[in-house]
Amino acid sequence: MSFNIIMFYLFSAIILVFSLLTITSRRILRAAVYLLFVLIATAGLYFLLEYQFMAAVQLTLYAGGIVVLIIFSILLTHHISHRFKHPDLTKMIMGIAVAVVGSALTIYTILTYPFPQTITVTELPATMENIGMQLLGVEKNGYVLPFELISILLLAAMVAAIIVAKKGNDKNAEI
Amino acid sequence: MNILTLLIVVPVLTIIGILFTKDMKGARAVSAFGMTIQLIVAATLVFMYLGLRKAGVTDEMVFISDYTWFKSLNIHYTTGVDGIAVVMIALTAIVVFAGIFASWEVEYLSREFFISLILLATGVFGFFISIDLFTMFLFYEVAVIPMYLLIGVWGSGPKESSAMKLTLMLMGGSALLMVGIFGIYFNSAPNGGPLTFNILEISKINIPVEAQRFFFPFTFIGFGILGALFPFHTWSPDGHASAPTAVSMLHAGVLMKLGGYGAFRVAMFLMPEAAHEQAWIFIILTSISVVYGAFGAIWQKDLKYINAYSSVSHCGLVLFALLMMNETAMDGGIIQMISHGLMTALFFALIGMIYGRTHTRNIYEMGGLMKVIPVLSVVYVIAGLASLGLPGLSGFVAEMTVFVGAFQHEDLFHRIVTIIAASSIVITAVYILRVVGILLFGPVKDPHFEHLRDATWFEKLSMFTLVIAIAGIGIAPLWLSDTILDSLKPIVHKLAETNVF
Amino acid sequence: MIEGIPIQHFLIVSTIMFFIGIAGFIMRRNLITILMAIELILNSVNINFVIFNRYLYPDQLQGHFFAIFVVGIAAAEASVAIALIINIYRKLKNIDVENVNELRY
Amino acid sequence: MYNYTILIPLIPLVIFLVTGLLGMKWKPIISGLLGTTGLGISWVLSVMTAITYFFGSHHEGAFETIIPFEKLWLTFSETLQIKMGVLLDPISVMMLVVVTTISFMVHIYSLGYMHGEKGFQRFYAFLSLFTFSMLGLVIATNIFQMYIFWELVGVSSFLLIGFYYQKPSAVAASKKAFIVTRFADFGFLIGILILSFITKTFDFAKLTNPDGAVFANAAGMSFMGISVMTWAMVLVFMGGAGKSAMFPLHIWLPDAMEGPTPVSALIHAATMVVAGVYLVARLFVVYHFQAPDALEIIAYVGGFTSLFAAVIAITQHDIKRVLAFSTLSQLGYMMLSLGVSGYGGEEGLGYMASMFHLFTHAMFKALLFLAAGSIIHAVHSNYMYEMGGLRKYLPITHITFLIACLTIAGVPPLSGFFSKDEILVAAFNHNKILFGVEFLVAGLTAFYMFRLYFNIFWGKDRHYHHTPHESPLTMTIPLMFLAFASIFSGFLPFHSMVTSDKMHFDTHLHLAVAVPSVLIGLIGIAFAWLLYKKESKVPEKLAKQFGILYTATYNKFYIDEIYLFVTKKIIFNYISRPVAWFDRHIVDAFMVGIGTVTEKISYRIKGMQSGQLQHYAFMFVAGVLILALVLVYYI
Repeated sequence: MSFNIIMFYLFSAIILVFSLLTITSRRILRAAVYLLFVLIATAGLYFLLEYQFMAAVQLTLYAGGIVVLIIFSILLTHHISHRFKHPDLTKMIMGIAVAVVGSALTIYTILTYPFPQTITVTELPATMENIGMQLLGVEKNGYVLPFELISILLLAAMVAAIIVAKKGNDKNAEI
Repeated sequence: MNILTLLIVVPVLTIIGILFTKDMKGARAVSAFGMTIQLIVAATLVFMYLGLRKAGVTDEMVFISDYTWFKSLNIHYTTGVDGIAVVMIALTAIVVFAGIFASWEVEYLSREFFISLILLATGVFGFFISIDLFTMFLFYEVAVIPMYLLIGVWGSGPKESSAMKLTLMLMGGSALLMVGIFGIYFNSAPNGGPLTFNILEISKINIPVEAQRFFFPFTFIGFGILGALFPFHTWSPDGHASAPTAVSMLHAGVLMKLGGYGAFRVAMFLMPEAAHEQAWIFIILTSISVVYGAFGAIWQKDLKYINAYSSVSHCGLVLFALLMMNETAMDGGIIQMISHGLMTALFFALIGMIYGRTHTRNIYEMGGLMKVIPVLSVVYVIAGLASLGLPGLSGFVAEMTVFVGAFQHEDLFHRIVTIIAASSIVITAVYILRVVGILLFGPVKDPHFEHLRDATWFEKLSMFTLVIAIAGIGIAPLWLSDTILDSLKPIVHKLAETNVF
Repeated sequence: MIEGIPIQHFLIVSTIMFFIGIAGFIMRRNLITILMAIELILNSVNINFVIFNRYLYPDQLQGHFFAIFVVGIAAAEASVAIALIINIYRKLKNIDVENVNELRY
Repeated sequence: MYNYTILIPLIPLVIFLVTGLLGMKWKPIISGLLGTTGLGISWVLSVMTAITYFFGSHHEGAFETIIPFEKLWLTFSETLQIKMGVLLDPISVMMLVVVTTISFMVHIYSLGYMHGEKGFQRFYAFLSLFTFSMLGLVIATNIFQMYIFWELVGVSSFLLIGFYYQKPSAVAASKKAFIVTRFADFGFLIGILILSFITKTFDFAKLTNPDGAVFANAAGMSFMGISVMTWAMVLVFMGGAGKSAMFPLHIWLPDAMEGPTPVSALIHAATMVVAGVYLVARLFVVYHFQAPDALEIIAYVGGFTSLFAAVIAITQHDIKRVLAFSTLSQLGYMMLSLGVSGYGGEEGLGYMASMFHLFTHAMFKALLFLAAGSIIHAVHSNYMYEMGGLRKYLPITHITFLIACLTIAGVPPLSGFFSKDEILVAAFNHNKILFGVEFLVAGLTAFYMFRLYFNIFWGKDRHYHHTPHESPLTMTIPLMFLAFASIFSGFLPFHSMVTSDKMHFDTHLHLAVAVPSVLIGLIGIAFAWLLYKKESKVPEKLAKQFGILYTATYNKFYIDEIYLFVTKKIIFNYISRPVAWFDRHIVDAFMVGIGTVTEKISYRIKGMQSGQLQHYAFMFVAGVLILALVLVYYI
């Protein structure tokens, strides 16, 4: 059993356990931290798959950016010591039922689907050069257009977030 | 410009003219002027048509014009008329003309009223001149939609709910109809080639029988709802009871005829095999309509309800006759449409006038009106006599043609239902005379009625136009019947050659 | 590609993660927890993108790029969502999803 | 040469239109005079026609059927067409004379009788309308034309009965008359339809051809075990029975007396009510050759009606009602006579007798009614117990009334004797039971007529509001003319004019029948004389003796009540009301229900749009899963 395999199962276990903890924890700050673990473990998986760039993005953006954002918002809206009530029974049943049925169905499908055993194409390593050429390329396999779109989306999201989150202006306040 | 297109242009111009008026007086003057022109155009059309036929033109449709207005789906604005459409147009022009004068004193939002009324009439004219199914359907909707406003805004009693009921039921009919029309369209080229909405072209090919079986009921019931086919007639009593005078006139007089006209022009003409196969179901339904409507009318207290049920009975006879599918009976059915159109319009006009004076439509609250408003009463009696089929008035000609025609059918079933339907002439007499007896004869019940004003000039104009038309058909029915028979030949021929029974 | 680990195992992990996210979304009341559930879902989808790329189409980097885009979109989504949550908090003084039901009927 | 005959109906039509449209603007009397003059012209033309037809250009053999005028009115199909035309044959020419004569007399009479009434113009307009319709009916060339005018006489009768439209009883009577006859006409119509289905023609010329070629189709056709021709002809007779008020469709006629008396004389005694008889006579060939069973039915219906009506007539007090029942009885005679008739020569005696009686009856019954009108005019009452001793005040009326009574009682040599005698002979030859009935009715007739006569003109002098005085000349001249006609019309040679095969045949007095029938008439008169000449208690005692029977008879055997029960209770309450209810609460409720259910459902399911984000999410994911199951695994 190689190290890689052990690592994979370790990361998988972390992902699954902390995912569960994320949605079951009654203390929200802890939930956020569990989420962080999940995301880091995912990044670990990416490392195992030799997608270092992807893993780095995962770590910086997700684990670094988003989780921090979430923690900020938690701090803005909650007391640290706040504990949630138990969720509704009906909702719990609904959620668990959907999750169980859905995962059963999907896993059954995955297990019965005949994935190809051997892939005979030449591998394209996810080096920074390749990524850079393709992400900003305009020829075949070039992704500059989605890249630009995403940038516009991010801009729009930023503007929207500011507008939504800032306090109503004076005129509205009077009303 | 094609004379048929003129029939649409004149009302549209009238509507535009009304937009420039300021008050009731202007609006009604413009409407009256426009509809007089329309009447003249319609009369010209009748004479031109008769002239063409006399000159030996044997085309199925004349005055054909054709503009493509939606090329990719092959939708055309195609106009053309045969004798049946011509007489229906003449009927419409007369009823609309009378309707304008019957609503001479609508004060509330009168401009809008006249605009809606004439818009409705435009739809009806458009329907009759179209031979493209899509355009026909379009005009049908143009005719039905203003009805909602006319009843909902200018009606009386529970007007909103009546308007809603009427419009929803008719829209339900439209929905069925649309299925039917598209069914025809998509089967209009069974051997390949472009699909078409043109009735004449479709009539030349045979729609596959399976498609006919499926789409015939949709189309027939779709039109049947408008033609007050039992059990889809219940919009009629409520709708008529709430509608203002002119709207009742137009609706019962003309709009319900779209149902009968469409039922045979579209449903039966284009899908003859299915018509033969399924006729018996509808014959049973229509004979129920005929008798049931008449019995229903006996018990009513409200003048408009009586008339609405009577319309159910008479319109049932129209569909009944058409379903008999022989020349004479169909001829009778069409004469019945015209006759019923005229006399029911007259009835509703009179009811409106009487209501305007007595402020009640309950027959038990009135009585002895013959003494106080003799002109209205005499015309009411004439309308009643026409309705119960007195010779010399139009109802007789229509009913007799229907019964004689239907009874010539080889099948015993058809003859027996004819007898059942014919029994309505007795029941009709009962309810008409009951109303006449209670309403017009006897002593004057309410002292307030002693000083009612008799008919004014515009009311007289409205009534006498209709009375003259009714008596004209009743006394000299030959030209009308011949015109219709002439145009029925190709239809009956097509129906006969596909009769597999 | 990890020798000895078949694609199915990855997929099963991501599936379970996905449905845990779904369950969290449906069960939890707090909007921020819901947001975190969404992050879980997105993350599991990301794994799928990468896995398919790596195992089935290693000659290209499509899955890789899409995973990157998803991360970008997730960031945008999170920022807008948090802005909304803060706004809701100002209005309602709490962030229970059950109270956000103005758009009903 | 008979082209002018078209004017006979057209003149009244024109007068109707002119008076109806413009009459209100004139002085009333102008309408009256116009109508009378017009009818006078029509009368002269009719008499001219009759004289030329029967006596001009004398010919051997059968009278021809002449159609001087015919115009297409409406086309049903190639073979079925309605034509409007004039058909002259012996019965139609005879009827022309009858109708115009009576109508003319009534026109003159009404000038006096209706003088000063409100609606004088209307009255004359309706009279003209009626005359036009009746003439159109008489000269019809085809059965459909007959039906058309049949309906028109129905409606003019309706209008005239309801002339006093503010009187509820008159309105009710007119309604009843119209609806009952309408019901009968429904049968007539079906009969016509069956005939047209079999023969593909409406023309009398083809229908009444004795060779019966057009009925070839009918052979072997039957419905419910009865041959289709019998059905057709019975149904046609139903129409005739309605107009001629045969039992059980007779109920409208007594009530129809609510109309002005001249109208009763014209329509409900002399002309319209014989239309049924005329119809049967017109189609006699068809009846005789194609549907002898139907003819049998006619005979029995006629016989029963005559007896039934005569019995009721004995007990009535309203003089017009007595006359109405008498009319019923006499119409029964005519129907019976047709029913027992054969075809051709001596065999066709019943046919001839029926037409003969129709003619004489028209004269004397019109006379009776007009005289009754004169009496009512003088006394202002319809009831005979409010009359008595009037012979002093109304000499002309008295004499003419007496003549009419003697005529109807069959006293020789007045006209009634001849015609009734022929009928009795025909019945005697054919059916002894019916003969017995008729013989009895002859006695009853004499009795109730003289009961009437003695009650009115003899007996105690009543106290009148003002002294009765003889009517003006406009009223008495028609009386005298009709009395004259009643006396002498019996000598007309009907056996060589109006016969079943249009051929002359010889008749002679059958003393074996004539003598007893005269005797029973005289016995009836004698009884009446005994009972009613002087005021006496005997009639009341007799009435008491008969008890229930008398009450039942007085109430016309409760036929009216039965009808009322059927119409009011059954049709109104048990058919119409449920239908109206059904329509409101089932059919309409179903249609409204579709709307209501839609609304209810949407009200219920709008809860699903709860605003709860997590519910939506659940639905969404569950939906995706279900779709996945369905689409991927075809569950």
